[in-house]
Amino acid sequence: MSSGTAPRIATSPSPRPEPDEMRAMFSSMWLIRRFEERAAEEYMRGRIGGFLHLAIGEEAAVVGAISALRPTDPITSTYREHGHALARGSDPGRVMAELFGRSTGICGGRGGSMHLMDAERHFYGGYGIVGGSVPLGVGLAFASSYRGDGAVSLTMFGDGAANQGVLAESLNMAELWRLPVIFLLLNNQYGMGTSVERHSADEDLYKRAEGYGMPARKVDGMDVLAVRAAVAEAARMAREEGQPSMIELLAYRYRGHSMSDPDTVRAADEKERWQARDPIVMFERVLLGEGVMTGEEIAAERARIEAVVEDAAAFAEQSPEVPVQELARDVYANPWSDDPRGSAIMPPGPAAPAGGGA
Amino acid sequence: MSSGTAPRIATSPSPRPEPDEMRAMFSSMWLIRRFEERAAEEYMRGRIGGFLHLAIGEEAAVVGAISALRPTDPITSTYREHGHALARGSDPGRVMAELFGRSTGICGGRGGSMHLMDAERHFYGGYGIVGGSVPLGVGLAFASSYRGDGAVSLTMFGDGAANQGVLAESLNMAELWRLPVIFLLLNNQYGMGTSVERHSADEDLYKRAEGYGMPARKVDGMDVLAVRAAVAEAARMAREEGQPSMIELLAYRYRGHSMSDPDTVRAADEKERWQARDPIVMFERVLLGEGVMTGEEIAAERARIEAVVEDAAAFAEQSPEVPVQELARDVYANPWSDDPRGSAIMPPGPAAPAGGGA
Amino acid sequence: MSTTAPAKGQGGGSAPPRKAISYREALTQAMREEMERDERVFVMGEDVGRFEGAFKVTRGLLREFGERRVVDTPISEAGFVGIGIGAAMSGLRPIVELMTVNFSIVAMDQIVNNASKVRYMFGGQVACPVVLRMPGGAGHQLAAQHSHSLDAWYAHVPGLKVAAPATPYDAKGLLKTAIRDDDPVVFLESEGLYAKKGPVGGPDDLVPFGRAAVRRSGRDCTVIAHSRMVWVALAAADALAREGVECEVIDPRTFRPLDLETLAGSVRRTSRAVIVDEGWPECGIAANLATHLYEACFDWLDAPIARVTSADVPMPYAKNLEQAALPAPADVAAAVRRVIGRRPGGAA
Amino acid sequence: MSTTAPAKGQGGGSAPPRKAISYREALTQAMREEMERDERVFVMGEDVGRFEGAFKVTRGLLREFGERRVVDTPISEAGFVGIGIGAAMSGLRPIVELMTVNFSIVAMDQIVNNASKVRYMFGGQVACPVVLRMPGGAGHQLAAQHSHSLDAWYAHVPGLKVAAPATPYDAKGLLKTAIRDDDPVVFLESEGLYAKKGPVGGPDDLVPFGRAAVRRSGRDCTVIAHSRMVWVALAAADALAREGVECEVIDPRTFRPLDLETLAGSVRRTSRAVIVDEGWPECGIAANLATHLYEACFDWLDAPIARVTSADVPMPYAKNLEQAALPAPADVAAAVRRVIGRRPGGAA
Ligand SMILES: Cc1ncc(C[n+]2csc(CCOP(=O)(O)OP(=O)(O)O)c2C)c(N)n1
Ligand SMILES: Cc1ncc(C[n+]2csc(CCOP(=O)(O)OP(=O)(O)O)c2C)c(N)n1
Ligand SMILES: [Mg+2]
Ligand SMILES: [Mg+2]
Repeated sequence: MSSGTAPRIATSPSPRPEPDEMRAMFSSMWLIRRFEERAAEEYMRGRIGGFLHLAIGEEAAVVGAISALRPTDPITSTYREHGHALARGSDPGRVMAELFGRSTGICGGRGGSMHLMDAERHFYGGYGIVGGSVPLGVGLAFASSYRGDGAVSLTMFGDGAANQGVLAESLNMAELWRLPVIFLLLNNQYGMGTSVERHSADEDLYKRAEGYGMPARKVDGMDVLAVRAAVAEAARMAREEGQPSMIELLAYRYRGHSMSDPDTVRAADEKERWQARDPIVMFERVLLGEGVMTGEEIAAERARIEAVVEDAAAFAEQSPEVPVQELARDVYANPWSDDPRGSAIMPPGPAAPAGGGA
Repeated sequence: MSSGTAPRIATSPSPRPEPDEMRAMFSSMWLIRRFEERAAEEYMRGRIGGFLHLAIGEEAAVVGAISALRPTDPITSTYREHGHALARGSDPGRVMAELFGRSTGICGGRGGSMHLMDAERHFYGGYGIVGGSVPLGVGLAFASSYRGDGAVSLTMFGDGAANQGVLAESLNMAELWRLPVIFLLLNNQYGMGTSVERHSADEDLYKRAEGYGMPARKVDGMDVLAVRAAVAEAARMAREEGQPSMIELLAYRYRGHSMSDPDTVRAADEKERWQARDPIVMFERVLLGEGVMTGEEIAAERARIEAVVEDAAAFAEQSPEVPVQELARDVYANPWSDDPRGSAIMPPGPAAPAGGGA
Repeated sequence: MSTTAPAKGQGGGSAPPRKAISYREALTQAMREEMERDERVFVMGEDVGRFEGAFKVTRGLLREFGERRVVDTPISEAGFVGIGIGAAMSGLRPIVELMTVNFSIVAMDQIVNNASKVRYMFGGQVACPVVLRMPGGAGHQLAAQHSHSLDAWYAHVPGLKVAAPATPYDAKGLLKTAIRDDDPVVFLESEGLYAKKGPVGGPDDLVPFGRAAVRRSGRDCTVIAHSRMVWVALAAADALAREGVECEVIDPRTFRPLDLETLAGSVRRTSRAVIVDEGWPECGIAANLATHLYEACFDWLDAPIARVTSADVPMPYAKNLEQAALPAPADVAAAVRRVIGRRPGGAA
Repeated sequence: MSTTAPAKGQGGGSAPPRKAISYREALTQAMREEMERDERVFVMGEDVGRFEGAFKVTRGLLREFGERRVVDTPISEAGFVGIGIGAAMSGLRPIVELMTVNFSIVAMDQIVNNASKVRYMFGGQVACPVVLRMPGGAGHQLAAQHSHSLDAWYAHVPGLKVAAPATPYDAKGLLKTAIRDDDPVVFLESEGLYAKKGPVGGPDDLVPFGRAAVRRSGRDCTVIAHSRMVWVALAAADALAREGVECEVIDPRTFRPLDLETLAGSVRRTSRAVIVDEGWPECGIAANLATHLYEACFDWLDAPIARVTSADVPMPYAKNLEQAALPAPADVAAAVRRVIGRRPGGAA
């Protein structure tokens, strides 16, 4: 098991972000952690349905990566994406309301935990089919390159997703066409109950990108500054040279695959070993050590975030349900049918408009 | 274009096959060449329908690979597979009859040029969906390993097929489970009208296997002895060590993608350069040079094969059409319906047998 | 007739009544028995081994049969379905678990272009006895990408057999039939039924393909439903019985082959039919069965056949929307009342 | 009414008659005009550039628009369809050519799980204006893996629009509508129609979605057919006209949305219907349209609706088998005679 030995990781010299940025990164990590812990509670209370996949333990990966981008750089993610939306600045209340399935939810209650999107913030969504969102991320890069808008696309996926063929296809086209995209492989060492060495012939997953001539490396996913530096460099290459790349972040999720997984497959000592390198604790030590934040400032920030999460839950709880008459809203841009359950049948009458193209 | 420069090829010391074997290889190559030329004529005459994909120019790849295997080692292939069946010993008359769509055809006229199969000879078929047969070849290896029958599976596909995601998935599982399979990538430098450097980010396609920790190499696909030696070594590794591998054969098809492709994309001088290294001519030189065959023997063998091909065409031409009443035969093992057009509807009466399991 | 009584036509019948087990355990039992019976049978899929399946249907199998016969795969559905097909062509009898029907879509090419066609296109030279197990359906707020019922897609394709059990008895008996079958079988389980309990047959009680089960007898209206919808239909039938309306509830159980005769025979008696299907309405199972019944019972029908299906929308997450999108007993009851020309609550 | 006259309801009509061009060229023209009109429109697919398309539908586009807007892809359908979807979500208007409908199966997850759902599951925040062009159908001895008509599969899925032109006029007009549409459109072309010639509209003659075309008027029987089957139906109608039987031939043109009213209106007049569909019979287009018509015309129908579909088999290679498997004019004529209660050759 790769987690037993010291991970073979290429760490690059990490230029320190500005103190302001470091404080913002800390807030973001802490918000994600507390938001997800609260979501878990709400799930147990039955206020959240469906699957709930927590990324607790992976905050450095998420925040390190997203803080290295411009706010207009598009992101695609997976079903384990609460943190992505929050790191991108989505309103915690609207995210929580989405988990509650309320009309104020960020997707109007239609998506739930697995399908958050914040188009305004160029967060292009969470997706439930493993690997299925990777080519969308490449498509966003294609569009940026087509328009020449200078954006870099970040597409995030797991170690398990690395075994979906569509990733291989995406790597090849991204490199062939030199699209501005970063393939961010979050290797938390398990796809559900299957560890990397039981699902992948070579545990160094980043090597798969090298087969397409694409630069790739492995980075400590528990170290937010290392992640940020790696992604910043990848973004620079993509933006300036049109050079895509893959970054494999080695990390660990503390909880089972989803709330319904009792997590019996993983050994207790393995978990402990990784929790000993908790990304938030490690980053706090850096902040304190470098004098970026004092103990009091950290405590105050934690308290502030506590209130943010509390407010988010209250907002979600008090939000109205989605009106059932809106069941068929947004299936199509210009629906032709008044049937509240949707319908393929075009009603008699004059022809519908052709759509809003140009 | 990779064909302009000398291909970067790892050639291994090729232990010479026995003279008998070399003569058989020559016969096989010549049979394939002449069979396909004849098929092209019959296609122009309208006796063969559908698509007809010729592998003229690729005889060394086909014969070198298949002659290195045991007759019980299973093979899967593509729609460009006439030569595979012939190299495995399928009856040329029945292969030609299949192309003619006759009832004596090797698949009873149901498959045609793209779907030859000879189960008795462990030739598991030609398939029309690019890349789609690769996991079947891995499945045959899985079954061999499950049974412990010592067979090695050869699965053949093109450079274009290397871009289907299912190949990546297959490589990973084959290496992860150490299945006795050889991935034979016949790089004829084009997928239809698209050259390798326009469809693949890295022209050394074999490197993709290395991303999964699988041994892989590139071999001169115009040199039948080099191909045979490489495949023999791959078969040995697979059989003795359960080590799968990939071999990329660099070759060239002389004709357009199929009979309906006027082949206007490729430059004339490129074709000439490759035809100057014709695999049959080169092998003849070896045979003559090493005294394995005399000029007269070669001429006699060519004449014999001429007659074989003539007989095959005559057999096909004289064979009866497939009876139309048999349209729905072989959709299911134990059809429940007498409807000559097939039917999902179970007729009333006692329940059908459960099938022939054990 | 009570809705929990064992259905007619479920095969076997000689065995003494057994204790009720879950649909999930019934499936496990079928696999265990067939693996014991036939060395060629093995199970492969994502997390079927150590994790014992996302829905725990393969519980205990790894312990009993070892890693050779219980194979954990990477998340590579196209690849391992293809491997299963190849292994089947080579003479093994793979049971491939797709974690859900939603993920079978990435393996669709393998299923449709290879599994369903190899026997035919190679002129009968090769068999493909693979079972593709996949749970589907909605109801747990899993939203648009995780809530498919693709029964109609699979039923569309000649060369496949398609089974969809509604009870533990059928789950076991149909799966055993599927495993012994020489053709590729798409075996559609229902996520919503895994915990459902009921009696099951013994090791030799197979449920044949192509034989519908009459789940409830009645003279007023035929209600056709499969998989989880059988229980929705039965709940509606119970409610209607209190109004004096007696429904005959019939479960086709398999779509390839399809026991049209049992369905049509009932409709000829009742002159009225409602079809309940968890899938989408266009080109769905309900439209297909309706067409067959119109053709077979044209002169018998007193009213158009009513279809109760999911809404024509991707499945939403919010619980109230999801419930509104799915067929419920009240929808079925309303449809029955409509076709028999009664108003809600009208006297018998 | 002659079978080659421009159909009713094909939109436009103000432009002077133009010279006949092929269905293939009509498609090329639509793409060229829309690419000129809207910088966001681009074409991608296998061999669409230098090779000008496997069926030469993109002829000349690379020369005119360059590599930025005419993009040759590797043989990676799942990948490049996904890229097209992502680009559409980002505001571009990709026309993705799948070389044939058969290869769309490897991209099915992208089409069904992403294209059809992103607008809905993200609460309307994003559009997905991608056109997925794909020729399908059989008739050229391409055997089991290369002969699919998957119209029913696509029509099953809410969130997609589905168009299937039968004439050069519609090929051009519907494709232009598809390109300007804000939703994902599965655009089903027919390999067998590429060479078919006919008049086409001008740059502003769009054919709206959800409006059927009456291809031929008649009082005795309604024959519904789309894509290549329109011509099979018209041939049958011509033959029947010589017997004094006048068929009304109607082409739905799109399945999402579906102009049921025009179909049902005709059936209410003729009281009889035949549906012709090149796809398989179970859960197919014919079964779906039949069910809609039974529901809409229950009291009008004098006979069960006849369905003429492909045989329930994977497509065979041999020419005689393939022809036997496909709907032919004689099959349609026989079905019409059956539903109007006539015997072959019977007097008017
Ligand atoms: C194509 C597909 N197959 C299977 C699943 C079920 N599934 C959901 S998450 C998951 C594990 C994914 O592992 P990984 O990519 O490592 O991401 P992680 O959950 O560790 O974040 C599986 C198998 C799915 N959603 N999609
Ligand atoms: C999935 C899929 N996409 C597209 C096609 C159409 N097609 C048939 S052959 C071919 C080119 C394949 O190239 P390659 O793999 O190099 O094999 P070659 O024809 O050179 O032998 C294409 C695109 C197909 N059959 N299957
Ligand atoms: Mg993981
Ligand atoms: Mg090639």
